[in-house]
Amino acid sequence: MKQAISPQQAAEMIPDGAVLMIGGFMGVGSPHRIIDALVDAGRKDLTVIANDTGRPDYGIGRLVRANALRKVIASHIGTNPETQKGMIEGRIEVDLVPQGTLAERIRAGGYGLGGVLTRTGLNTIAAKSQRVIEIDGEDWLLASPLKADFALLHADRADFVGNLVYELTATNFNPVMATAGATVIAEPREIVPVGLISPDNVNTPGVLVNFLIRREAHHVA
Amino acid sequence: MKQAISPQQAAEMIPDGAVLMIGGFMGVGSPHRIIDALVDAGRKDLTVIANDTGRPDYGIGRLVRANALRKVIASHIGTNPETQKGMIEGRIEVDLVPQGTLAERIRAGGYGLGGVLTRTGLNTIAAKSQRVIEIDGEDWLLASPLKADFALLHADRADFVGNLVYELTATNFNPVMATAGATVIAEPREIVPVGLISPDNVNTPGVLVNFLIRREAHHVA
Amino acid sequence: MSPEEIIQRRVASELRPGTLVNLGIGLPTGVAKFIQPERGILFQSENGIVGMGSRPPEGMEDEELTDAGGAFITAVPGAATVDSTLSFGLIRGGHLDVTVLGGLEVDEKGHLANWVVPGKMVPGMGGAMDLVAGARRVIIAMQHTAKGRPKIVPECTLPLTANRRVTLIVTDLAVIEPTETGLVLRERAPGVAVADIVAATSAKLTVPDHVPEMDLG
Amino acid sequence: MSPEEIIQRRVASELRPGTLVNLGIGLPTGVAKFIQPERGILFQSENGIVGMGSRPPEGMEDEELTDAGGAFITAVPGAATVDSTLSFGLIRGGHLDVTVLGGLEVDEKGHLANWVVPGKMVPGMGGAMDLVAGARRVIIAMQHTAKGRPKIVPECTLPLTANRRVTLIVTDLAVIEPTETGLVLRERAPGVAVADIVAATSAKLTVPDHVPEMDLG
Repeated sequence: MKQAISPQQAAEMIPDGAVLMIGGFMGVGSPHRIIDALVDAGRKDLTVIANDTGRPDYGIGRLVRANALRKVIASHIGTNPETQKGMIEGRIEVDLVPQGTLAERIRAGGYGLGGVLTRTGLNTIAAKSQRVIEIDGEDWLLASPLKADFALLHADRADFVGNLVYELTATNFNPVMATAGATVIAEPREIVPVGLISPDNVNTPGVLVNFLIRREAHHVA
Repeated sequence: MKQAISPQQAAEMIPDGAVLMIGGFMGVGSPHRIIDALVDAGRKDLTVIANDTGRPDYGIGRLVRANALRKVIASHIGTNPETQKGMIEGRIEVDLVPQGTLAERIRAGGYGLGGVLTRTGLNTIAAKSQRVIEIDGEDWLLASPLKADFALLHADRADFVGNLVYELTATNFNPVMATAGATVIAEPREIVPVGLISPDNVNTPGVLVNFLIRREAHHVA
Repeated sequence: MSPEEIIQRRVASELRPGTLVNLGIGLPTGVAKFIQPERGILFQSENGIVGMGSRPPEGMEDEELTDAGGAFITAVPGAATVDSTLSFGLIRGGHLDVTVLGGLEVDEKGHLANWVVPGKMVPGMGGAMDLVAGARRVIIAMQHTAKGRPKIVPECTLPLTANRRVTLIVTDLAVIEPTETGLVLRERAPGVAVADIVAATSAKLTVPDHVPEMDLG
Repeated sequence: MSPEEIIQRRVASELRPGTLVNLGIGLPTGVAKFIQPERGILFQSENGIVGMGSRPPEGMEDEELTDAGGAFITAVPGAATVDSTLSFGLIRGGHLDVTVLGGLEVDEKGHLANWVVPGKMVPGMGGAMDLVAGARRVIIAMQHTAKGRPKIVPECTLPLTANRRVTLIVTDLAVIEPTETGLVLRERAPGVAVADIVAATSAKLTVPDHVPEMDLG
């Protein structure tokens, strides 16, 4: 059984300088309540691995505006001019990675693989400093695995074993990040008693999840 | 929309000598009707990529007994003495691959990756003839991607777009093989009209599937 | 007909029934308007859906159903949710029939630059590099010129998106096919003369004897 | 108490509450009998389930719910279906807390051989190589000898399953811990003398001053 904790308790676990994976695609499927708690706690020097940095003041953009980030590994920052500004001013180090390669690098970290061999980015400036491996006469880029101290996820539904179910395009990077964080914290829309989710409907088995964020109190029986 | 064909029509598509991926784990989640049709059609010299070769006369074991196989790439043949016998007598070439590496090699084939970098099997006889790549001072085995002419799958449910839903431990290798066959033929227990499967419940999107096996006729309206 | 509509209609006619297509943000997205549902084309949005439908009626949006640009979408019957790894597995594994992308430059080798203007605009490549490297066919849908300057150039000055030759370039003036021996002018927009196309193109163009007008349906 | 039960009970007491455990086919499978449900241990079967339960009552089997040996199982509340890639992602990515496997030989380096007897028995490694290479803790559960011959040997004569040192060896006679400096005798089975263990072991054993009896619960 997993502890259901508050977003504030989650933020307290996460120290300045931590490496975070944060699920979501332009804020869709991001753990917004944990993000807010990190901002409120005044966290600094975080490294964030995510698809993008949301929009100004939305999703991961809230961490950008709060000056909480030292480094970003993402596929796209174009929807958040504040990240671009931080990069140009040298406040935020930005490492841009093709989206599919980013997903595979996270998976390699979570699945115990030594790296990703991909054609994406080959012979482009995005491949600079990356090793090229020749296999049967063909060149492949070797991209390194990514891991994080914490993976912060959104989910549609969870049970108290920690099983997670995602919905529609809010799924995106959440399931793969669940495999690659040393500590995995999920923020589901609702948490149901154990046994209510069919084994076939579980997207992320609870063994990968360490903590659930309890939902906001609406109803006390 | 996908054609629903008979197992016989599927077998007719598959020539002698073809490379097949066949889903299932000791016959659980294997496309038994397609297998029977291949046996009935007298196919020869097939290469089968699968977790195992079932039991004698069950699952892929039926193809073994029918002398339909020239080569097997599998993680385990211990439950089928006839495969072992064929190997010892030199009738069947057997390539044994660790189960997790087998799954990843199929995925690499289906996902357009150049290979799999794994520690499994390192410094064992299973690694002989495999290249070792050193990354940051650590050794990794490089295992090559696997692809097939046909992937033959079992599914619990399909719709006529070809979307597949699997059930419980009959899932196993079926979803990953769906990505790695040039032609993908699925044998679902039932086919439902389009729109009846929620997008979130689809395990294999229909774009990966070329043909569905129509169910046996029980009821004509 | 607007330049955008010319491009979108012509691209739409390239798409074959029953295929899987990914439309880039912006001009390419508008191609969907010109596709009849009965053609059974499925649109992928790389953030996680196969079978993307058009914008929902007001008040019927779902905040967990959006496209790669963050806009609200619907799901067609038979749609499937995919996570980021499978979404890019479809793209990188050769399962995506066509990607339609905008371009900043395309050159005589058919190489595309569309993701960065160093020192000016560094949005990141998003899924563009995977799409160009992985899709079976890559169609570039763009204005023929930008502020009067040719975008089809001898050699890209901007960083490449991939070292792969794209399949087709569709502009408001022309359809151009990159081949092993260079760029071939295949069609011209209605009322546009071959000389105008050549003048608006700084790359070398092979011009066949007959260059038909686009069929815009 | 049978030799098997001694081994299974002792292994059971190694498993910590709330962990994910994979039990190999055969003797290791029987460990589950000695685990109280309230300890919240989840069993994985690598063919595709986390949260495997015991054999169903007769007539309540499901042909699509089996373990890696093909036997019918149930799913505990909170179980999850996983496909082969995720199942081995759990194993290879360090998410599996413990694997319990049988052994043919274990040597002074703690190396395990358990998948092949060349020329005699070539069943294939199945998931064994992944389990030994990937699990956080590898516990070998086996008879101390086979037909009177020691299975804990100076150096494996059979092909290795992995080049990794296993965590613990539990037999019907002893608990032995492979360490950087060799095999250390940690416990002895009830009523078994240290000298008997040493005699039944061809590998060098470090024997501490005090070797307690196993606590079999």
